Amino acid sequence: MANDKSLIEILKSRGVSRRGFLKFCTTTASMMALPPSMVPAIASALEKARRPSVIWLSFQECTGCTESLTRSHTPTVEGLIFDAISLDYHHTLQAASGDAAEHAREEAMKENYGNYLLVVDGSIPLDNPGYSTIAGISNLDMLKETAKGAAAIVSVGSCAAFGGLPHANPNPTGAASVSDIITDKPIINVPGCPPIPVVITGVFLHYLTLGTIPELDELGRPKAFFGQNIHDRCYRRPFYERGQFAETFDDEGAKAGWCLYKLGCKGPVTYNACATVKWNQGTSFPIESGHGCLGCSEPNFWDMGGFYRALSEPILDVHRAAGIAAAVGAGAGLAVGVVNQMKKKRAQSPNFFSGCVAPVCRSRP
Amino acid sequence: MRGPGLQIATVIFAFGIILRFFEIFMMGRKKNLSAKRASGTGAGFRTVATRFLPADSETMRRSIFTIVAGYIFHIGLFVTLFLFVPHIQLFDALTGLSWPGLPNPVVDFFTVISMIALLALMWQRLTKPVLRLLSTGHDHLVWTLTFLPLLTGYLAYHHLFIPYTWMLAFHILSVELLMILFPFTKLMHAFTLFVSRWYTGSMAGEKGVKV
Amino acid sequence: MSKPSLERGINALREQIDAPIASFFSSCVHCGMCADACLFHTETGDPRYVPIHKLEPMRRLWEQEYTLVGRLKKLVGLSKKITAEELEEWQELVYNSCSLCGRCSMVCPVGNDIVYMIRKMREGMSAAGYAPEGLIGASTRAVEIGSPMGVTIKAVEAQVKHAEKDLGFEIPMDAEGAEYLVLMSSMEIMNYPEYLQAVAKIMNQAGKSWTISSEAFEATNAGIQIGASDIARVLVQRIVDAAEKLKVKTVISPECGHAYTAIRWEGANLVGRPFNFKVQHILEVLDELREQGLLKTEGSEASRMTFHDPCQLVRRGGVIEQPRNLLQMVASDFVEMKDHGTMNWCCGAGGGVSANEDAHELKLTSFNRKKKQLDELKVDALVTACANCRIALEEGLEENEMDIPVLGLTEMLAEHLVTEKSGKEE
Amino acid sequence: MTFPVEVTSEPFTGNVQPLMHEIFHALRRLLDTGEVTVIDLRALPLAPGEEAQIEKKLGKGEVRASIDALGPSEIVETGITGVWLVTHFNAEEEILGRYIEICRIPAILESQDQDIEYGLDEMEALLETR
Repeated sequence: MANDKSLIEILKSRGVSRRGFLKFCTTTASMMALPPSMVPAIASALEKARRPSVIWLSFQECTGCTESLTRSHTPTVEGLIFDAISLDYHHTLQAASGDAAEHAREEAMKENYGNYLLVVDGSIPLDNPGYSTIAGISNLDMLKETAKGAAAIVSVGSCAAFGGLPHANPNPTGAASVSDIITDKPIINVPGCPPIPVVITGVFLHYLTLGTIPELDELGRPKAFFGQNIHDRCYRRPFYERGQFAETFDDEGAKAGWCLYKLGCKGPVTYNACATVKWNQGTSFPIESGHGCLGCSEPNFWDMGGFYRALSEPILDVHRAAGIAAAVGAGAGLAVGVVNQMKKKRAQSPNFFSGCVAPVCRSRP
Repeated sequence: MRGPGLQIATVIFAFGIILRFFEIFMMGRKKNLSAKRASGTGAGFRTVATRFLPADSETMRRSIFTIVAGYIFHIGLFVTLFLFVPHIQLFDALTGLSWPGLPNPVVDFFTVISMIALLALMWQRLTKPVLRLLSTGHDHLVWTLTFLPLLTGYLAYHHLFIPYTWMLAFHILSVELLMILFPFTKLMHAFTLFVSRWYTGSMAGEKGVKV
Repeated sequence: MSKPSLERGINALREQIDAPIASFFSSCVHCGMCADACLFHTETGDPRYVPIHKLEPMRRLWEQEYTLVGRLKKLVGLSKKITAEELEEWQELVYNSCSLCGRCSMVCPVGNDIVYMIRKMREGMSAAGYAPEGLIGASTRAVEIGSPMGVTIKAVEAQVKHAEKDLGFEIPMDAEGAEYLVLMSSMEIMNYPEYLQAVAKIMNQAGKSWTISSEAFEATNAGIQIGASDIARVLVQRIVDAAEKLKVKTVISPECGHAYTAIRWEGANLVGRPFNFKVQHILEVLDELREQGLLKTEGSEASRMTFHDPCQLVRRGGVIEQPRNLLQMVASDFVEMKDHGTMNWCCGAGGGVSANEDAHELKLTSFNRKKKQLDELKVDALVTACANCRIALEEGLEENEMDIPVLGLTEMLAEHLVTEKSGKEE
Repeated sequence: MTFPVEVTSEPFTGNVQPLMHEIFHALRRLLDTGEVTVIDLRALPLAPGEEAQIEKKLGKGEVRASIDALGPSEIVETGITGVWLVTHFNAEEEILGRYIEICRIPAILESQDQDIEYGLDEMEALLETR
């Protein structure tokens, strides 16, 4: 728990030159979605930055987020970041296990009370605490306990941020997001299934270098990465505008790289950086690989009506309901019609039908 | 973000349309006992088609504003509603029918002229004495119900004022509102005008008059 | 028999509202185009005369009583009841400012037959007691005396005698088994005795058997105009009875617009069964005779002429080409008005307006439409085929100090008949 | 169902041309005021092949340098003097970032004061042992 060393000192001790540091700052700015002109500011901030203590809690999750993170750019830049932070508890990554591991968490909490960064991946079951426990402690209790002393919380992945897959209909565990439970701490949501690794590190870097929470949107996501939707930044957008759509995954349109809207792409309503930052060291992103966006960084993306149904298609089946409604309408119409006919017939009664024969008309009311 | 709104709206829409047709047709009409010059059936369909055009050039001249603005609005609305690809996709999902769409900038153009025409028609409604006399709250409600989906759709497409997702939600809501009120307002004319034209055309056709 | 009352009026409307009306009211979007087609609006500029507005009480009744939403609105007190005061106010709109010409029905973009509704609206108005005095009087005379203008069979007989003297041959009266039963309008009996002579001459030349009936000489039907189906039925029944008694093949409607509508189109529906005889307008008969070569004329009028289409004959009757075919025979300089045929403009006096003194001023104002049409053409004479139009046109022309004679087409043809002498020469 | 519109073989974003204009103006600024501009290629939506298109358009120039610090970096002056293409790789030679720099010489190439200070220390040590 050596919080005494600054990042620059760590780099120096690893034989990284100033030139290397500059390169690091440049790519860091890139990662934080900051303009290159911010590089000097980042450099000076990094020079002063201290190692923060980080506690990482994993609840109802698939470890995909951790996988995504650890597979990113290993072993250099992000690796350095992990060297720069003091990851005091992460039950997947840490060597310690059992009591020793829990002890490490308690220790870190005590030592850095009020200052540590809490990272959460996975959702929290509220139905029955027994659905997910760590060392006999329910996820809910552990989150509440650990959140108390945290300076800020980063919810990594859609499960922690919005409930994610465990939350999907019918939500058997009563899965909730971190922000559903913790309301008195700053929470940064980094959704995605998984999130883009450089976005995760970008958020850490922001906190590490600037010591502040980045600007967030109404869903608690950093605007720097989630400020624009996939559709607006998609290189296939011109095809959308021209009305050129792939109809199937193997037609000419698909081969020519036309817009995947009709194949269910959720790009227009998905806010994420995939289209610019891309995946696998900037190789490509799903749409570039020929598959529509699933919308994984949006709340309830699993329940949005189907990955292969166009965005404008209805989520729920309306055929049956509409059929029943039409039948009910016909029934009601028939009833109203019969009542109307009866009323008409009554109006026709001979009394009235004898009507206005002329002599009577002369005496006006 | 999207809930059961469309389902609810479709249910009310389907219920209402069928109900209204029953209401209308079950009023019945008396059999024509006079000696017909011709069958009215074909003449009815003829009028259904011919009433898409003004009766003659003089009528065109007399009602030029209403006719031109009315045409532009309806054509614009038709293009926007039926030839915008995301809309076609929705119809496809609902009915299984699909047809080619138009490029977005073209649809955009039609949306704009449709809105301009609607505004012009509203201006006429508020200033022309005949229309001031005729117009009721109902007319203004129906105008608003029609204008809102166009406006919100346009704003959503161009990412104006509020985030796209929100505007899209308003757009969907406005359409759902339109659908819910459609059968119970004079929006119903979109369906009943064919019935009306047929009745008028067939009654005239039996007398040997082309109307 | 009950007195007219609001309740009876509303009941009559309830009975009249049918599927077409429900569809029409559902379709109207208040576009106001019918205003531009109505001469009472175009010539006065009064917005109240926009045709669809004349039906507002009926529309409300339909909504309140025959639609689910209207019922709900009524239930929560959101709808306005129809009052006697309102109907009284509407009397002017429904009778004075509408000649049942049906031009509005031609232009309505959603295809509403507006005049079909006005005709039915009048059923409610008359049952409620809100019909013009003039029409009530005409209806009363028609039922009691046999003619709206009070013409009796004696006057007809006198005219027949006079005509026989002029013509030199007998006019068949109550001749059983004749092919044609010729009817007249009181207007013709009183103002245009030439009509009967003209018909007699033509029939004589064509060698057709015909007759007039002492029991049913009057073709006009005030019941149609005031909107009282029971009166209309009584009047039509007289004709039906006479036609059946005399076993005629065809009943000829005279040069009158609404009489044609009454017998040809409403008649069978009023008496509730199809006729076992044909009903034709005199122009239809003449055109048939022309086709068969039985109508022979000589010479033609050199003066510039135009034809005023009676609304009930063209738009509401389907007699469109016949007058043109016939005019071609006797008019060498025939010109059409800009709006003619099914799009003609009314003389302003149809649909009972001429019998309605309250509408007198309005009728004269609306004649401006016809005046403009005539001014454009600069004709020497105006031909028509409706005695009511003819009177109205003459009155309007006189009021506007326009010196254009108005001619009846049948008479004009009769004047050009090939005489027996010249016929033999051929 | 597709709408028959002329199809280009490659999808494009239309971002290449504006980028070229940006470079043009940045180059003028460099000459007039000495202001340096750095464009992060990662922050732009580019279609596959568009980056190569940009590279091809700019061409290859006279200078080519490589750095080995925290993985290799490649610095190439393009055919347009003053326009540099800088690519940073990690130790596994995966691209970390690509930048177009409009400057006289990319800052990363310059020797850094701190590194020079270390150099001095090492020189001293070298001289002492001698």
